Amino acid sequence: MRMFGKKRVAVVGAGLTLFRRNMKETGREMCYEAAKMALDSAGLTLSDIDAVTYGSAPDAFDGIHMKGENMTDASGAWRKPFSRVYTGGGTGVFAMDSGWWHIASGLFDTCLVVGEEKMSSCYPHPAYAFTTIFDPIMDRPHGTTLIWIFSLEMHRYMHRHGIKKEQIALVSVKNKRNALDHPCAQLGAKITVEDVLNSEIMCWPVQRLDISPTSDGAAALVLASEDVAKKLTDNPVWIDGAGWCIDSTYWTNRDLYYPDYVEYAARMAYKMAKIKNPPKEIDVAEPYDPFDYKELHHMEGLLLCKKGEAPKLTAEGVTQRDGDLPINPSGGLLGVGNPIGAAGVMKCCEIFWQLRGEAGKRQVPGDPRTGVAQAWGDLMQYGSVIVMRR
Amino acid sequence: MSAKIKEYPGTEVKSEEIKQGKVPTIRDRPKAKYLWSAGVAMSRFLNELKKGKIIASTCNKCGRIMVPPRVFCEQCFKSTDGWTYVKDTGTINTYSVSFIAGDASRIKEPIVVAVIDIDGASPGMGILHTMQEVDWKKVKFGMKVKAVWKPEKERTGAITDIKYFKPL
Amino acid sequence: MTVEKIHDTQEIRYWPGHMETDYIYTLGIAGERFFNEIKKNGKIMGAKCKKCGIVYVPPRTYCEQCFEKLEQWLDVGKRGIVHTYTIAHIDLDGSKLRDPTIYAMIKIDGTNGGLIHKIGEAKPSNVKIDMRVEAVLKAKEKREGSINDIKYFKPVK
Amino acid sequence: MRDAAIVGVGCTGFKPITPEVSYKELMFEAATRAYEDAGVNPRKDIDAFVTCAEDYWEGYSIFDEFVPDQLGAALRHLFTVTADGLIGLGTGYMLICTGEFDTVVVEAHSKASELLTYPNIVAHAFDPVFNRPLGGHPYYFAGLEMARFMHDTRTTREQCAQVVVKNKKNALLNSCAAHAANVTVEDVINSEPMFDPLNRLDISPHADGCIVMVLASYRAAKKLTDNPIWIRGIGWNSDTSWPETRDWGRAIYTEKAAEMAYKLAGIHSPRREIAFAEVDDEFSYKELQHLEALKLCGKGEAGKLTEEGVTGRKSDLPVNVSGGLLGMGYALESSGLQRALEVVRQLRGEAGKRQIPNAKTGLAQIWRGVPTATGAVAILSTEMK
Repeated sequence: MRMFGKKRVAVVGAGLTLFRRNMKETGREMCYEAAKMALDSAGLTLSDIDAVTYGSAPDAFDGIHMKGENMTDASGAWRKPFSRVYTGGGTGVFAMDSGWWHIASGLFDTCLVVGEEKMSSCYPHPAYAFTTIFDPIMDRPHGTTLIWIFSLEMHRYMHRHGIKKEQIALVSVKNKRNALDHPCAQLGAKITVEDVLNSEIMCWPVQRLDISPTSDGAAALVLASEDVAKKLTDNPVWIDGAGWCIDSTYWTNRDLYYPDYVEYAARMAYKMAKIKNPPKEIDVAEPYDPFDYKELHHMEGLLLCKKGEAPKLTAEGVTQRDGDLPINPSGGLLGVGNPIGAAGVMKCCEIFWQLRGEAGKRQVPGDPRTGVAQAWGDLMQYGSVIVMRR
Repeated sequence: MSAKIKEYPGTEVKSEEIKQGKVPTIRDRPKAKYLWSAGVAMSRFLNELKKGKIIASTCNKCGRIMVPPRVFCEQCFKSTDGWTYVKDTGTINTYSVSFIAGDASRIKEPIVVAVIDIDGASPGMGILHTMQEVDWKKVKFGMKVKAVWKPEKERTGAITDIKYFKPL
Repeated sequence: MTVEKIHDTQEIRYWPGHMETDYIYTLGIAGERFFNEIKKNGKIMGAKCKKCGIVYVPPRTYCEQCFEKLEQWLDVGKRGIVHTYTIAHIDLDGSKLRDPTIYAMIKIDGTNGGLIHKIGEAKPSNVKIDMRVEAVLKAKEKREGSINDIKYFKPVK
Repeated sequence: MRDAAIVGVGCTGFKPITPEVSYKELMFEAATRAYEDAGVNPRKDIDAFVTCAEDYWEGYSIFDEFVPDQLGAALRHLFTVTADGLIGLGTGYMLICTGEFDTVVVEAHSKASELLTYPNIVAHAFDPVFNRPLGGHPYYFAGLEMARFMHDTRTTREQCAQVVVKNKKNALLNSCAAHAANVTVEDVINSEPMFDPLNRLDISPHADGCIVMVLASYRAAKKLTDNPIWIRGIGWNSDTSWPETRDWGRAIYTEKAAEMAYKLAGIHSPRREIAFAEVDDEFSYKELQHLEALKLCGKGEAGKLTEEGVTGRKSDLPVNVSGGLLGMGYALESSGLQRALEVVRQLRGEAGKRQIPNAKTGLAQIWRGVPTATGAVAILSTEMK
């Protein structure tokens, strides 16, 4: 019997551009800036990189068919193995899952992970790109929009657990305030629950301040095998668990109140990382929060609390940066912005910086050792999870 | 590192600068047209809608009655076994009220959007549709609703052959 | 028992759709400067990597080979050679072009890059690989900051 | 050690159009066949699923939403790569090498017939700032490449045409092929000029179809089958995305991908160690360019070898015995799995009249088409290292 030699995978560098509504840089130029920063911070040059994996959501944002092929060299893949993974909103964190297997397979010693999105190219509004994510026969004829389906999910979640909008709004308040400390943030702000409740109704129960903005931006990470990482740094951060899961396309046949797919993805990652009691063992988490209710939904899916319990923890301050279980200390998508493929990578960058004690003003207290990042995508259907440890 | 980095790259431009042409840009609109085959399951479904009926497919193994129909049972991973008509009434599983259109612009009259679990199909088998003939503030979870069909002559074999659902 | 396949062509249904919307692309940091130089000064610029010595045309912000930031810009002139060319008889919509278009990859002198463009003022039968060509720009007032500010490349001695 | 094998394949066959089924139903058929072939139940026995798709090929944004159910992957560990199926195979290979997955499914399909504006969609892949505004049919890129390749290697027009003759004829013995035909060199050269020196018959016509493959680790493969086809080496590579700094005569992405695959497979003398090859021939000259990039012959030799019949079905180095893309039909992201499928069929001895006797190791290679510079190579074998 031949033996498999699974390699331990480390994160050794991270890079990030500003997240803004419109950037002058092309997608290529943004990829380069993030990748270059990640390489520099790892103390590596391009020639040290064996492979590149790139994450980006639909081509209909950037407005380039086969978008990945346009970004190869800008992501550092000149004459290198390059691949693009694609799981809708789940893409960002999933790109890191992809980076993980590139190295864990033993095929490569170093891998650049680049996430990029230039949503502003889609005119007059990036929301247009979302009108073609639906089944053409069942859903598109109604003029279905992204906010429709998420408001349906939010409402179902509220209904099943008897959750009030005030409880959910707290997430937006927290994340936008956290983002004031993030140098790349697009929408850091001091707002109140009333501000959220009084903001324009988009699709009840979703209001303007429940939603993250559309953004341009890029983020990158450098991953390395154990041997390489130990030569580079005394304090690598390890990827101890990777997980992903997709649920059925037939979203109107599922009960939307709970994200099973996130739980399955989390269980996969926790099993790999040998985590048995997530709330106890995880010190900091960056669940996906394109809408405020999604942070709560995902905390439950990540098994950080019981079903329906996340609003209570939020109200008690547990999820604040100085709480027992800091959630989205970066400011999340609600505060930092949501260039989709890049947003998930940004979350991984945040966990990396938090575990290294390098998050500056955003640093959560208590010397965190284990962190989780998670993203979500498709038709309320995809979960991607990564577990990092110092 | 985050704490050590002084400047993050990126050049912000304002939407107005783009609109006013102060930032040079190139415009394009792809010509990307498709004609999909609806396939075995959805061709039948559409042809039945034209007749004013909703058809489901069934799996003998798990016993599920599935709407929209499909030729495979995704739970059992096998071919589905037959067809059966379901009712054009149902229950509101979840709903929302939209004040904006696809391009994010505001619309005058809000649209009530709902996932409606169809009577006669397995529990939780819903479809997406809209509601009318009801004040949006009075829509409730669990409300019983019924399809309002277009007149037979106007039907084309589309999900919009059902104009909307109304309270029963 | 399984659901029967379609065996009557009249039962087949098709469903139309599209993925069309408008796009506004920024030219980018390097692109904006590049097209501005053509538009305002009639110059084709390149960017040189101080580490590898590679001169990129079109200029970009980074060296694809070593990832150095490219900061040194230079006027590379308007002349080059035909690296390869093709005569297109078919238009985008599949129709036959009455006047075939000559496309070429033109290597700009003294650089490692060039431009993909059209050849003008030449019969298709006279175009050859390694032929010397020069960019012909539109009149200054007609330039709008795009690759089409260059009308085409024409043969020169 | 890294050992992974293909233990099941399923294919719908390739046809110019498939109006009777939706893409979901097409995938369901290929998946059902593959699982039957491998003897697995996807709901219980498969650890991960990889699908390969691009949004604009499908007419959907975020197309990966629409793939799990028909593969038996609902609430399972599935993801999508926007890549050719052969890169999907490489991805599955990596997953197995991590030791966390024993069985992985790889899927790719084409419903090219449903694209009403194919050239416009390809043009949408061009860089929007530097290349797209020039306009024109995007295949002029292939004309540019062909001209430079012929110039650099002194390959003749007739030699390129010979590829078309050979591949379309080979396809006559392949019931999965959509575009088999008996044509002559004259037919090709006299067919409508498109992008000189490229004529209409030099271009692979499209086809619809789906291929699903089941991959297994060493221990799983031994349990599942008596004739595993081992993935001895696999590689993929991208040259620069900027056409302005590419080498227009060479397929460097294939040279590099082959380097990676040969290194993994421990192959030092490709021509001697590889019995037959299935290479990308989306345009006739591409087969020749790729054979040279794969080091299956020297630079400038591919045309001559083809003319002499060395790449013929019953000859020394059979190339595209399946009919290639010219004969089977260019099938978007399933084009690479089409190549790999033929290698599997040959190595298993299931190729019927086109069977190559005693072949133990074969090569599959693909390119992602205009305007990309990305390709992949896989070395498959009946023998482990």
